[in-house]
Amino acid sequence: MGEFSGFASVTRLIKFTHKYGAPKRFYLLAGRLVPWLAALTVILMLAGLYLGLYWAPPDYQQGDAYRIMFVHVPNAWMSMMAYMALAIFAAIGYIWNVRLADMLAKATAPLGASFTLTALVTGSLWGKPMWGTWWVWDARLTSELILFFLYVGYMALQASIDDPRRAAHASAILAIVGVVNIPIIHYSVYWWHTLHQPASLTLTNQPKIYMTMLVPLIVMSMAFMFFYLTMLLVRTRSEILVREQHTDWVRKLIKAGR
Amino acid sequence: MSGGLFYAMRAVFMRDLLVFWRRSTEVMTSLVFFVMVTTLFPLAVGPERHELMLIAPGVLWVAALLATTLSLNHLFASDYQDGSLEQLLMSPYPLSALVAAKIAAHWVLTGLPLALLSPLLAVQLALPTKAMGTLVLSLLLGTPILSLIGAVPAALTLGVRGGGVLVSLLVLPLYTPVLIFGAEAVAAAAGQGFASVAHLSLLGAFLALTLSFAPWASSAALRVSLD
Amino acid sequence: MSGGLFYAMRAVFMRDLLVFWRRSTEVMTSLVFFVMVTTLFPLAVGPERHELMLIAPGVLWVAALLATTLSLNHLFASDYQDGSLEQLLMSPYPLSALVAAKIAAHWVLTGLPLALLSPLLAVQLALPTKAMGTLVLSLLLGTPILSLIGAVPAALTLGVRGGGVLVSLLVLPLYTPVLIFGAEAVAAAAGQGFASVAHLSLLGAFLALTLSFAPWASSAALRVSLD
Amino acid sequence: MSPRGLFSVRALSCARGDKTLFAGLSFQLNAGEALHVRGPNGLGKTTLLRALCGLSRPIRGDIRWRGERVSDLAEEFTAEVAYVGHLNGIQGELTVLENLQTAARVFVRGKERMADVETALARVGLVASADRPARHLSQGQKRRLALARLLILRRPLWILDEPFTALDAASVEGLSSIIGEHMSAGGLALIVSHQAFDLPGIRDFELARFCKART
Amino acid sequence: MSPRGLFSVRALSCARGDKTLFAGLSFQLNAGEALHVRGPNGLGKTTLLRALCGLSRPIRGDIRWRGERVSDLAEEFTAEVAYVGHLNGIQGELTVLENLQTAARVFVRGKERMADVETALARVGLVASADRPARHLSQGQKRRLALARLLILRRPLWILDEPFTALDAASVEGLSSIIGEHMSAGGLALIVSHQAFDLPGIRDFELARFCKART
Ligand code: HEM
Ligand SMILES: Nc1ncnc2c1ncn2[C@@H]1O[C@H](COP(=O)(O)OP(=O)(O)OP(=O)(O)O)[C@@H](O)[C@H]1O
Ligand SMILES: Nc1ncnc2c1ncn2[C@@H]1O[C@H](COP(=O)(O)OP(=O)(O)OP(=O)(O)O)[C@@H](O)[C@H]1O
Ligand SMILES: [Mg+2]
Ligand SMILES: [Mg+2]
Repeated sequence: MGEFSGFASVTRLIKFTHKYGAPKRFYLLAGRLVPWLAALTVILMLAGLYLGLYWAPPDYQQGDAYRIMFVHVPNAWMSMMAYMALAIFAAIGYIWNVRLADMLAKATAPLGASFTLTALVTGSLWGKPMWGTWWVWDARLTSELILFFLYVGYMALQASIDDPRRAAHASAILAIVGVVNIPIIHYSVYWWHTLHQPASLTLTNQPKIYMTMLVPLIVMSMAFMFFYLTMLLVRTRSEILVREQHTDWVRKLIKAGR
Repeated sequence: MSGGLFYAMRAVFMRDLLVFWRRSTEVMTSLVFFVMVTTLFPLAVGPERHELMLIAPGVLWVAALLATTLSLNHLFASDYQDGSLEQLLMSPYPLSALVAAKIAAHWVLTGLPLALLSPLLAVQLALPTKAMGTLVLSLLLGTPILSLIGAVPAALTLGVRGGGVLVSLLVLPLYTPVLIFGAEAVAAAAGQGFASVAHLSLLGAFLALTLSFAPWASSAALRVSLD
Repeated sequence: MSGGLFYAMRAVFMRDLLVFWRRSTEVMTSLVFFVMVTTLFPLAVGPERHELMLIAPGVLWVAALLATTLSLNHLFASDYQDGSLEQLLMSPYPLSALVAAKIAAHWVLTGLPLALLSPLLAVQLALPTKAMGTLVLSLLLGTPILSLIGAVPAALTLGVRGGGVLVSLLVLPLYTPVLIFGAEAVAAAAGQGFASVAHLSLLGAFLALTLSFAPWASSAALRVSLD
Repeated sequence: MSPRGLFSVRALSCARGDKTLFAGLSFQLNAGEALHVRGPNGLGKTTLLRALCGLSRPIRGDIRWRGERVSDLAEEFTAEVAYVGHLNGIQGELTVLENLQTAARVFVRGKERMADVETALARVGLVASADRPARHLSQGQKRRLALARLLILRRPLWILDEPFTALDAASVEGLSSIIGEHMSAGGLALIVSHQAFDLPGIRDFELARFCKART
Repeated sequence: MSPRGLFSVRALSCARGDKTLFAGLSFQLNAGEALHVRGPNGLGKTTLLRALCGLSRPIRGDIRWRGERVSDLAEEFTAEVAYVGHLNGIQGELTVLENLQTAARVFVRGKERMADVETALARVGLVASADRPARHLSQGQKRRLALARLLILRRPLWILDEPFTALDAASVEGLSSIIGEHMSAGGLALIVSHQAFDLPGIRDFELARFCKART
């Protein structure tokens, strides 16, 4: 009962934000935000790179190889956060039939996928000097790979349905089911083979991170976070234009030549 | 009333059994596919018993998983094409219940026989006898999960051309835990590790979970695909 | 006249490419399936590099084979359902030629990309780098055979409900030789055996053979299943 | 139970893809009434019917059954509707008889009415082929089988999309009289058909009135 | 080239499953003539048409085109026939235009006639939807697309199975006049239809005369 009224109030909230988060409104608002976010991203990125590549000293055992961490780790983190965002957007879009949320979800998917891919690539680039091989079936690596497949599946489904609403709802269901499974997948992979001999190599035995590594890492993470936000808004805006192309406010916009 | 529901579920269940049975090949083929994959491996990998034994649990489970994945297309597809699915949506009973019945029928015709046949193939792959029990048990617990989870992508890809392959793309990541737990359980029982009980109980828990959400999710998916 | 034939063949070829392309996922998915099967194995067999290396050639080839088998359903099935196959039979040109064009399109969209992607997965399976060349070559020779041979059962099982699985059932025995030659070639190159040239040339010969009879056989099969 | 059903639609609008097909569509249907929905190809008739029986979600508008919102009634409503679309919804593997029996079991609530199956078969003239697999039926026979379901379901509201397709002259007659009986028993019917058929007391309903842009 | 085609069928009998549908069926068709094949559902009309255009093999009987056995002519004959069956033979993924272009390339021998595609589209009133994927078409629009093929193929012998299904009144008119022109250009046509349509100079052909047992 209590939770039901909770649901009801959530519904009320969503409907409210929905009314004010109407595509047109969002489009204009986002249009104003994008430049600032973009600027912030660039600044953080440059700062992070400076700190990471010059300010931070070489590692006593890895030399400079470790610096790829400043790209790898933030991307790895973002890959997971992006999926949560994707699932939340999708759920809102499906349950409360909010079109804006659908678009946000659709816009998130490729971003998350690229974060994941970057984490995979940089990771294996790092793996070569560290472990002498591109790939090992370590738990973390494996779960990241599967996460990538989930993203690909989501996008494939989106792409293969052309009625936008149906595409949104179908892929939303997939994303939600995926969320139910992600923790299970995650832990299954972590328990995997741990009952007997430990997986050949793990990431856990690293030198504890020093300040000189931590600071650039945090800055870079912020940078990628803002990169995500920027791209999210940009992609959503274009998606809005595509979906609303027949509405007259978009027509006006196009006539205005912007 | 709920008696009526049960009655309808049974009707759907029986109907699917009958239909699949008439598609005489249907039942057998998914099985035969299982058999073939497991037989292809010795051919491809080479006959060294030791190697085989190492990979036996894995091969058996992957084969089971692929066989189920393939058969998923037949869960809803033909009903969708001939329009009987759109009729099912018009039934006076909660769709998820009827879908559950369909899934049950699917499992009885694919997962179950597969689990029962597995020991024969295990012998081919030189799996130690002591692991047989665990193999069958793990498949009995695991294959229903495969059918349940698989129902969701199967429903989502209806009417989507090229759905056949798309299903496998969507479903295989979700299958990972089942694969890992299952194969691990068998491997453990085969004496490459500790007790397999842990893995089996994990499978059981997972089955309970999927039982609770899969029918609901796939009926929602059906409504979307038929919109 | 024969110019007209070539023209028609090109038209069929382009049309299929276009259709499959429009089913945007179609191309990718068969690939991703390949990727995932190769991923499933380490999950099931366990991460030990040594074990993996031993089974790598077998796994890669079995995966390629299964990916092709899956995609076979799409070779004729949808054309059959919507009646455009019926129309193709009414074209003024020899059916086998047009079918050959369809098969070519199928290969370009499934086998080819699969062969080109394979090295990436080989890395995952710890296949020695020196074997990469042979792997790609063997797949380039082998996958067209798979598409060609596969076309026959794909045509035969049209209209047979539950054909999807039946196809794989019929086709896998025919695939065995390809599988063995291919896997052996790679294994040999990986240094566990003799020179891989022998196997590759066998594959080549086999390809020539199938090229000569498969289109004819599958067009005959089409006529039968449309009667 | 003779349905005292009252079916009312107000300000309904539907879209396919990104195009709005019709908007502000309204009508009322009382017990024993029927509408013949008309309009050229591609106007949105099928879309309308699917929206009315809850198979697809309209953009806006409210559809009421016995005064209550259909969306609130959910299964309560579907239990009152019988829909025959472009597709026949026949299981080719099952025999004609089995097809109808399954329908009776799955779709008829409470104690089933197997008796109806026999009568329905007789009514659509498929008794002779009762035990043949449905996929061996001819186009028109398939259609008849699909229509036989109407007699079994005993639903007050019939929604029929091109029911006369592939039917021979005699069957067209037969079907119209079946619908007629349904109406005089207080049933409601919405029929889309390009083909002419005579059914006393059916109202024409031009969909075109509610579409601005034509495809 | 105006076809002086003479199409003659003698002592034809066909079966489905194990049941003989009709036997000893014979007729002749000369340039500019058309037959309206009639008969109740399940009599064997579709079977007959499929046999005539070589899609299924009859039990016995000989079918001659310009005096030569069809079986001997093989592709020579199929190059003269245009068949539109219960199925539309449309590629849902391709746009309406692409569907027709492919048809032109694959089915029209020698130098193609892309010009026809435009006119055909206009003729069946699908110009507006030329660039939409065919699977988005409504039932009737799909049927029209299937029929547009007739205008592109330019084959002397038309074999049409229920061509009027799902067509609205206007399109039915249109199609009948198209067939009329085909005939006056010396073309032949075999039409199965339960639906009435007026086409001057078409002969009725009661299939029932050649069937002993009725289904
Ligand atoms: C393809 C190879 C790799 C993949 C897919 C991968 C994946 C990941 C993922 C998913 C995370 C986030 C973990 C979490 O926050 O829960 C992560 C973090 C991290 N990875 Fe990798 N990794 C790879 C290779 C490497 C290598 C070779 C190293 C260096 C030895 C490395 C060092 C780290 C570090 C230091 C972190 C942050 C520590 C933490 O978050 O706990 N990774 N990686
Ligand atoms: N999936 C789809 N996506 C986009 N548009 C569609 C889709 N399905 C149908 N349409 C369009 O919606 C319109 C209405 O289709 P609908 O099937 O309702 O027409 P209809 O009135 O039933 O026509 P007919 O009399 O031929 O059956 C058509 O113009 C069609 O092109
Ligand atoms: N595959 C089959 N096996 C056995 N019998 C069949 C098969 N297909 C059709 N029949 C039977 O053959 C008879 C003729 O079928 P056909 O489709 O030619 O009838 P039709 O005259 O076209 O009927 P309609 O007017 O309904 O299209 C029917 O009685 C049908 O039941
Ligand atoms: Mg319609
Ligand atoms: Mg017919």
